[in-house]
Formats: sequence, structure tokens, C-alpha cells
Amino acid sequence: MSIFIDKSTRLVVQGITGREGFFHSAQMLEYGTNIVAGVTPGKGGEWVLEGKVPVFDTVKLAVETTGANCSVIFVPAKFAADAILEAADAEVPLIVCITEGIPVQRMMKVQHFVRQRDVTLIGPNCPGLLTPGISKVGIIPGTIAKSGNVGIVSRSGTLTYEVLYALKLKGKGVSTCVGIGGDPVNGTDFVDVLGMFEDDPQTEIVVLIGEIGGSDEERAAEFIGDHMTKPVVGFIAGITAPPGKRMGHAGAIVEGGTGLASDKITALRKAGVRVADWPGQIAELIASK
Amino acid sequence: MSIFIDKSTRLVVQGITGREGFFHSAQMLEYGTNIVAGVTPGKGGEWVLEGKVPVFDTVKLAVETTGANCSVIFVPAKFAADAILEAADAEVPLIVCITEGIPVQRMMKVQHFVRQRDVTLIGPNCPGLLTPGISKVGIIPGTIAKSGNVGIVSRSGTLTYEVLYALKLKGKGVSTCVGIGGDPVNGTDFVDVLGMFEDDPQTEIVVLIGEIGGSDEERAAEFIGDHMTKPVVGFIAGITAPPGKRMGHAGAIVEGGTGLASDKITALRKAGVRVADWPGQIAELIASK
Amino acid sequence: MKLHEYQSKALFAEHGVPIPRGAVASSASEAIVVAQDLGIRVVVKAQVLVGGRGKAGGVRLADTPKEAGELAARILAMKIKNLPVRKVLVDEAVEPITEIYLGVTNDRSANRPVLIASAEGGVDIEDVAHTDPEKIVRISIHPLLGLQEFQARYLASAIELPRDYWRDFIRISRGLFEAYVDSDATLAEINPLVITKNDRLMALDGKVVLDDNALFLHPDLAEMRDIDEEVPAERDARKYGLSYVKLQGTIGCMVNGAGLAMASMDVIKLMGGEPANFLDIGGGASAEKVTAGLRIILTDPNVKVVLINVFGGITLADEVARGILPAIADEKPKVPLVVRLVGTNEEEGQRLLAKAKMITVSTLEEAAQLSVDLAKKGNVE
Amino acid sequence: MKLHEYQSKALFAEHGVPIPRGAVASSASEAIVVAQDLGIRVVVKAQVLVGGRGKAGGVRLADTPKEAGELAARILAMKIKNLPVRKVLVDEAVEPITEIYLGVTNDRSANRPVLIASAEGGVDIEDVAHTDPEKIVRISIHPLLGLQEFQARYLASAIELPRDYWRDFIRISRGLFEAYVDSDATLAEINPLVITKNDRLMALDGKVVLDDNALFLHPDLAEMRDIDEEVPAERDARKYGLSYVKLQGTIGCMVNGAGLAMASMDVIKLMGGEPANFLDIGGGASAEKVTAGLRIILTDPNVKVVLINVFGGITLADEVARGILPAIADEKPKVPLVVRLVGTNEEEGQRLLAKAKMITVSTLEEAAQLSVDLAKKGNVE
Repeated sequence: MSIFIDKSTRLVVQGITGREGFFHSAQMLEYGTNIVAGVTPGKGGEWVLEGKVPVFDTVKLAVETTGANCSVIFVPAKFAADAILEAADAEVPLIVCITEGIPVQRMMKVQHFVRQRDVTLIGPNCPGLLTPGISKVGIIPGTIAKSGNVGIVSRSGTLTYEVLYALKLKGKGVSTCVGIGGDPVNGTDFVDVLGMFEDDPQTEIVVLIGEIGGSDEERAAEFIGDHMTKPVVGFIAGITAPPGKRMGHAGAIVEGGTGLASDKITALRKAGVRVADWPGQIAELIASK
Repeated sequence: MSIFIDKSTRLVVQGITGREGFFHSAQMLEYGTNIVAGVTPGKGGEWVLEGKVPVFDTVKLAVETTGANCSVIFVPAKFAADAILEAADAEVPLIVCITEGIPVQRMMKVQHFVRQRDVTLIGPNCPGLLTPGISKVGIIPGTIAKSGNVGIVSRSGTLTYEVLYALKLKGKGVSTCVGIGGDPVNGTDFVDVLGMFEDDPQTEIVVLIGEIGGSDEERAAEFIGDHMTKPVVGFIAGITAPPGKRMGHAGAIVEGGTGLASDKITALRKAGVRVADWPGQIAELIASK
Repeated sequence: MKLHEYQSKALFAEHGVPIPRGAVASSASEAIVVAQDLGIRVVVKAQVLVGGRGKAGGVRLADTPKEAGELAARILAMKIKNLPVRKVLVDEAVEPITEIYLGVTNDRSANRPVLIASAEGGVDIEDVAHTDPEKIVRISIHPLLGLQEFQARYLASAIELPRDYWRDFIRISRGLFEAYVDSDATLAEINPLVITKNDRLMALDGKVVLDDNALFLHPDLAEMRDIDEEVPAERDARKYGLSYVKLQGTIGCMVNGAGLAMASMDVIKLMGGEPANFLDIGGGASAEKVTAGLRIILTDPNVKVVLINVFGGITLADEVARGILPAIADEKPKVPLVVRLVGTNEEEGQRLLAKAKMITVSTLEEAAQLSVDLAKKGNVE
Repeated sequence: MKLHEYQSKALFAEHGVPIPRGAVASSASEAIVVAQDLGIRVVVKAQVLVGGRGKAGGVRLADTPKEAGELAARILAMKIKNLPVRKVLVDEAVEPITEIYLGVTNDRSANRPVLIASAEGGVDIEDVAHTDPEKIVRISIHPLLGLQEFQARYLASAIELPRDYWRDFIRISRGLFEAYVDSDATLAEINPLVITKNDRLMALDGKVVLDDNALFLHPDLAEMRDIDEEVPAERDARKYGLSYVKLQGTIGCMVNGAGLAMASMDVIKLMGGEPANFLDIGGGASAEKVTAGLRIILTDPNVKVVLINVFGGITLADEVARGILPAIADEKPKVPLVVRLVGTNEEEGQRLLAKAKMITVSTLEEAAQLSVDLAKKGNVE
């Protein structure tokens, strides 16, 4: 078992003819993901990726024609909020938005709309989903992970790769890796994913990778303490980040006393989470379980 | 039994110190309605109506202090949408808006917000509710109706009084009279109220008073045909109204071929409704049942 | 409140919708100046707030400024459906390759705005709706979120607009929707939206109906009201906050409440009479308002009898009586009045009327029957 | 992106928020002119994008234009927290009776805007939040519906503002919220909002932080960026779309991804080193971007060693190598570079680095340890 994606996932790629969309569609196809459609307004009727994938003008038409049940979004930030709304309007049940840089007020509106529908949004500004050996939706390199019993949920992108890679080197495999994204407003949070891992029979241990800013990790700690029976290993990036400085993406700001890495680590430890001091230590803690 | 209001209704009057709010609060008090609070921003702390009713600055405070469970709104059109939102935000379960002239786009937004909460809005631009002998919330003259087994739902104001009065002259009484209002966008429609009358043990026969414009009566006809076991008598005002002319309030416009009185009458008759040719005939049809 | 074509198009242009170059003119000489400035073939279009101006000859092409002046003079002398033409719009003539319909209005059944498009533009969209309903595409708009880009794209795709025009179509759709929102319109439509010979999308004609209840938010738009276009009696009624519509019958009606007013007219007709007007004095009317309403009815030469039907609720019966009496004292009407006055403060109202020896009855049906009888008698005399 | 006080207040004023009369000045003579125009007692305020200017003597009262000029000259010669003062705001001096805090920002945990007010204005609101949290009132705003009048009224009532000021307070709250929405701000605050001696509400100081991701929607606001206020290296980084923050240590870092960049800094610190900066080259960086990033690090004189940590995903390892090599060729750095390069196209990247005889390691921990060792060695030399 895995969470979010499996062999029944039928993927539509929004922005499939763009540079990044095209590159990663090829990567996903190669990994075995079942890409059934692409969407680029104005290019409906074309076929891409060696004639394997039909392109549509609208998500609605793509869904009606191909039965797509999952969408991944690579369109530029300027159009990405509209792309999420289009997918939600077309009732695509799972939407993964890779795009970085969506204005936050716009994203608050989009998130409110999406939450009122029976639709799950992952991201934006996230690396997506990887269920090793089965399917990947997004940009996580497929080669750095093998299948196993570790569930990973992370606000970070490359730091997640670092952890996946270290686990693989230690011989540990992953059930599903979920990049929820580093933006201040996102569709799916730690608690949502932790609950799914708790219910997933394949997952036996969970890795949570957080970073400074916001209070998602604190809420995750509360959830872990109250509801999780499976062991959780954590890491929080930014223990040395100076307060008030913007560190790369909007999620990583220490806001007025809350959002500090040290507070998050304390909260997680209180909830019984073993928190690593450096990323490499995560794999050691998992291996030593 | 009655619908919407009964002896447990604890009313807060928004706009209680205004001319109409004050006059009708006095009328409602005299009728026996339990007015527990008034709201006029900036006049909190005063007492009105011979010291019987305390005034608050906000609905929230009024509800917290007095346990009000119903609100009636008399504030001017310019502020009425805000008044509805304030009542909904304070989780007043039943809101009756008498005010006429709220801009329709604003009202579409308000209605969308209200529908997402566990709150019932009646109106705007409506005469309100009357449960003869028990309670009245709004402006329907209490003296023209007595208690009985006829449920009335109407888009009109004074035309409803005409019918109530005629019924009383024929010795027929009313369970509850519901004025849903004549605006194109309103909170509660015919179908909502018909369903409640169908379930109300006191109500044995229902009067539906419609008018030209929109398609509420057609949807009501469908509901009656599919779900109502109790007999329904109807009347539609505006059979002689020329198409395209604005007849007094925004609801009463015949829009491009739909909304005609004749279509509505046909739809109701098909659903088994006895439709009166003139208002006075309603009482005759009821009496002859 | 309806806006003229030239006002509607100016509103659209403020929101980025391309419109032809042009200007409004009130005289032949003004029209010549505009045509000279444009320097090309022009179209001279009557500005009236009713449909059917094309068929009436109110839209004409002119090759020269002189011809534009002549046509303007001719059109400005016309009446279209009884309304005198007081302004013409002189626009550059545009040759359309394709004519599209694009409009936004309130969808009453969904309580949301709806954006409507059809590849069959340039004609009456309601005719298309009847004959080829599948040629009309609708997109329901979230009342809080507003029109989204993908929705405009759906429309473009659904009406099979060539893709080269999608970007412009989306921009225009958003502009139109913005105009609708910013002006609190109940209808904003472009018909036709054309593709021109040089491959541009352009709004050739426009129509906007504003929400009268929202005019207080838009004093600039409220000022655009063309009072010349109103029947004087309707203008007076508006001044007093009365809702008045002139009709063709002989029985003047003054009623409180729109539903009751319509029902009163219906009963008149059922009894064999014809109402001369719709007049709703609204709720809680003052004596002054009643007086003004009655005066407006009495100025209609068609009126043979006046029926007053008031069911007091928020309206006070004695206040209504106090409004009727001065109008009668001043106007000394030659036609009979039938008054039905019940409800709040009925006794005092009735006392005042009795003192003035007015004809009073107790039910609507009686009032209607008597009015119809008196109107017929009036016709015989 | 932060706006200056004078920019923030101008933005508020556009939305109907009353502000003192005044103007910005870049020299003593300009300040004198402004003070003369105002004709009354003025306050001269340093315009810098850091807090604490009051304590630093950057806000002073002047009774005469001459005094205003003298104070302006003195303040314009100051540095506040290492930032030179390049502009002063000369405002009419206002005597406040009451100081209120009013702000709107994004509530991350609710994914909604939040309007915040406190009767304890004029001080650091975060201090109030720590010492008297009950003195801060918050109202959560519906993300689609926006601030409603009744919500502003709740705030006025909750901070016990005398009722005479409610109407103005509501108007100002709505203006502030509009400014926040229209500018895509992440923070818009008035502190203090004062009641003046002549009974007016007025925004004496203002602060706006804009969402960098939304600046493309607001070219007029983007132009307000005060590049004089940026560290030159940060300005260069922004030009190339790099995320760079200068810090005080000796180990320069270049990493892809914010989380990995922070983690790399954390590991450096854990190993006993101090990072000289945060630098995130982002996802899918081009060789040019990498070159630019490395150049920026190498211009920092504190840097004793450079750690490059790239985990290729969307970023291609060979492309990164192709960016590193020209920077080294051009800059001929005197400090050592430690490169850890894995992931997509790793082999080709490693081959290029090996050819250039770069120090490469395979894990982050190794890279950090080696960098710390080299930095310490550098210090000893």
C-alpha cells in the first residue's frame, strides 16, 4: 500500500509543453507513472513524448476524454493559481502543484475554494509525491529511493532528497514520500499526511522534515502525541537561521517569536519524536530503530 | 406547532432605534413576541421601549448576553448586507431581513456566505413571519390573522395581508405565514418552506403566493408534484404585466421569455395545485376544500 | 437603469475592452466634426434606450463627413418606438468577419453571475436561445471568487473560437466581467463582439443595465441617466421614490406593494377593464408621496377612473387618506375615484375619506368591479 | 520587500487613511523648504528600513524651518544599524492624545488575513503580545469576502475606543485592508494610529511589507524598491533571482533549495564553523546563475572557504559544474572550494570538476567538516 498514488493513478500534466513540465513528464513516464494527458491551452490536439501523450486545451476535456484522476501542475507562477482552480473545477480529486512563487493572498483564496470541494491539493512549491517502484508525481528523483516501510513527509525539496538518499544508502526503503511544500499557504499539511501514514499498513515508521516559520510542526507534534502509534523521526532545518531574515522561500521566515526551530524541536521531542541533529542522522535513527 | 418561530423564539432587533425598527418592535412586543435585545452600533447600554429592551453595540454581544436565537433586520439598505453578515457571524440561527433595496451583487455574496453556515436567512425585502397568537417577527399586521391549519408562503408583502384577511373573514386560521421576499436573490425559497409545511403537523393545507419573474414557482411546482402530500392552493400576481417592464421590485421582472405568470400557473396546475384567478378566490378554495 | 450604447462601450473601454474610435453627437454639425476627425468611413447610430433601431433605419453608414452630417440630421429627427432620438454615436466603420455574443448577467436560479457566449452574435440572443439553445454556452461564476481565466478559456473553446483569438477573448471577458462588477450591473453585454478584417477582437455594440438599488454606490454612473428618455410621469414618480409604469388602459391604479399592485391590475383585467398604469407607493409611504402619486395618475388623459387600493401594514391608512385629500382639493379631478383602504389605522383613514365624501369599498374585488363599471360608463358619455 | 514609512503612508492615504501633511527630503535645504511650506512645528524622521530609529535619535522635533534643516542634516549624516540614512520625512508635528495599534497581516495557521488592533499603540506590538496578550484583539477575515464593516466595529468596541471615533476607525480599517489587498502586502500596519488634540484619527507612522512573489502584478510598487538600502551583494543576487542573505561567519555556502541550504548551515555550525551567508540557487538553476552566485560569495572578504552543496533533481549537476568553472577561471579565488555534487547528471558533473581538480566530497557531513577544518586553518594562517 501507499498513500495518495498507486498503480491506478491516471495523471494529467498541466503545462506539459513547457520546459520543466516536458522534462519531468519524460522522467515520470520513464519511472512508470501512467501519464494519460497533458494540458496546454492552445495546443489541444497535439501529441507529445514520442506520441504517447495527447495534449488538451482544458483540464475538463482531458478528464472527460482520458479519465485522469490526478493532476500535476508545472505552469508558471503567474498562471498557476488559475491552473489549480481549473483542476479543482474539473473535479480532479488529487492536485499536485510544483510551481513556486504564487502570490500568497491569491493562494489564500485558492486554498479556501479548494478546501470546500472534495479535492486534495498538495503544494504549491513542493517536489510532489514518490511511491518507489510504483509511481511518481512531481520532481523527486526516482533513483534515490527504493520501496520499503518508511513514510516521509517534508516541507522541503532537496533536503528531502538528501534524506531519501541517505536512507537508501543504509538499505532502508520508503512507502511514500510526500513533499507538502514550503509556502506559507499550502493545500495539505503535516497533520493530514501523518494521519494517512498512521492508517497505511505499509508504513511502519515516519520521517517528518520541517523547517523554521509558521507553526505546522507544532500542530504536527500535537497530533503525533495524541493520535500516532507509529514511531516518528524528525528534523527541523534552520536552527541557526537568524530571526526575521528571509531564507529562500516565504515559508521559512521566523515570525515574531514563533516559528523558531528550537520551539519546534522541543514540541516534537515532547510528543516522543526522535529529532535528528543533522540530516544524515535521520537514516541512522531509522536504521537503529 | 408552527414553523421557524414559536414561544421559545428570543428575538434581537437590528436597527431597533431607527424609525421602522422602533415602530415594529413596539408592534411585535404588543403581539407577544419575546424581544430580548436590540442592536444599534454606538447606542449600546441604552434601554428602549419603556425600558423593556436593552440595546447593544454588536449582535455578538447581544447574543452572548441575552441568548437571542433569532434576528430581525430593519437597518437601511446601505448597511443591511453587513447586518446580515454580522448576524450570521454571531451564529444567530434564524435571520429575517425586512430591508428592501440591497444591491443584488452584494446580496449574491452574502447569500453564498450564509448558505455555507448553519444559518437560515429569510428575505431580504420581505414582511417576515407570523405565527398567529404565538409570535411575529417582522411587519405582518398581527390583527388580520388567527391561528389555524393553513400554511402560507409568499413572495409578496401586502398581497399576503390581503389573503390573510380574506381567510380570516372566512373563518380560516393560519399555522405560520412566511414572507420569503420579492428580491431576485433571497435566503429561503418556496421549496425550503414547502418542505417545512409538509413536515409540520399543524399545517393541513398550504397557500403559495407567487409573482412574475424568476423560476422559483416552477421549482416549487416540481417539489409539490414530487414530495407534497398536503393540498396546495396558489396564486400568481402579474398575469397582465407587460414583459420587460419593471414592476416595483426587482424580483418582478419577466426575463426573456421565462418568468411569465402563465408558465408558472401552468406548472403549478400540472403539479396538482389549485390556482386562484384572483386573490379573494384563495380563501374560497381553502374554505371549499 | 439602462445605459446608452456609447456609455456602455466607454465603460467597457475603461476595463480594457477594445472599441471602435468614435464620439457621440447631438447635432448634424457635431456629427460632421466627429466624422472629419475619424477621417474614414463611419457608422451613424441612433442612441435610444429601446431595441429595434436598426430595423427603424437608425443605424447607417456614411462615406463622407457631409453624408454623416446628413444621416445624423435624419436620424436625430426620428422617433423610434415613440422615443425621440436626441443623440447619435459616430463610430469608425468596422468590417466584421465574425460576430460573437458575449454577456454577463445574474443567474437568478443559481444566485450567481453567469457568463454567456455564442458564436451566433449580432442577432437577438434570445432568438438564438429559442431556436438553437445548444449554440449558447454558459459558465456559472463563483459569487465570491469571480471570473477565472480558465473559465473564459472554456467559453472560447466551447464556441470554437480560433485559438489565435483566445488571449484577446480572455482579456475581453475579464474586462467585461470587471465592468459588470465595478458598476453593479445586472446585465453587461457585447453584441456583437467581432473579429475585424485586420484580425482584432472589438466590441461593436454594448448594453449595460445597472442595478437601481446600487446606484448610491456609483454617483458617477447615476449621473449618466438620460432623463430625456423617460416618460415625464415616470421621471416625476422616480423623484418621489414611486414605482410607476405607464400602460395603455383607462383605469388608473395606486396601490401599496408590488405584488398587490400587480394583483389589482390582474383583477381589473379579469373584470373586463384595462389598467392605465402600475403605481406602487411602496411601504410606509408619507402623505406627500401619496399626493404625488395621485397627481401623476390624474395627469394621464386616458384615465377614466382611479382605483386606490391600500392594505395598511407598515403603511398607515390615515396617512394615505391625508395624502389623497390635498391632491383632490388641488386637482379637482373630473374622473371618479374608488378607494379601498384597510389595515393599520383604518378607522381614522375611513373617517377622513367619509368626511370628503369619497367612494369607498371594502374588498379589492368590489373596488375593481366598480372601477371597471365606472370606466365603461365614462366611455359611453 | 519593505516600503519606507513615507511610501507606506502615501499608500494608506490613497485608500482614505488620514495622514499628517508632509514630504520627503534628501537634503537639509529640501527639508527647510518642506518645513516652510508646512508653516508649523514639524517632526523630522529618518527613513530607513530597520527599526529602532527613535532610540538612535533619528526622529526629532523642529520648531522652525532652520531647525528642521539642521536636524535633517544631522540625521542624514547618521547610520542606523549600519544603514546610512538617505532620506528624511518632514511631517507636521501632531500631538496625540491616544495611541492605537492597527495592522493587517496573513495568519499562516488559518490561511486567512487577520486584522489586529490594540489600545496600546506606539510601542513594539510584539512586546505587547508578550507582556499583555489580552490587550491585542484579532479578527479573522474571510479570504474571499474580505473585511466587513461589522468586524471593524467589533475591533473598535473590543479595544474600548470611544464611540465618537468608531465611524472614522471603521473607515480607516477598511482603507488599511484595501491597501493590504490592492498591494498584495503580507503586512500593513499603522503604529501609532492616534487621536489628535483636535479629535481626529490619523496614521502617524506606517509600515508595509509586500509579497515579493506578487510584485509582477504591481510594477508601480516594485519601482519603489530602495536599492540604496540593500547590501550590494543582496542586490546583485536579486538581479539573478538568487536568494541571498549575508551573515557574519567565514564559510561561504551555495546550495540548491532553501531547506537544504538551512540544513547545510546548521551542519556547519554543529561542526564548529560559522556560515558567511545563506545562498539558495533555487530549482533548475542555469550555469550563469551558478556563476553569479559563486562570484557574490567570493566578493565577501570574510569568506575563508566556500562550500557548494547541490543535490540535483530539477537542478542538473553538470549544469552546476559548468557554472562553477568559469567563476573560478575569472575570479581566481584565494580561498579553497569544497564541492558536494550529487543527483541528476552527477557523473558528467563530477567529470567536469575532476578535470578542473576541484575538491569534491560525497556527503553533506563530510563537506561541512572539511569546510570547517579549512576555515580554521585559514584563520590560523
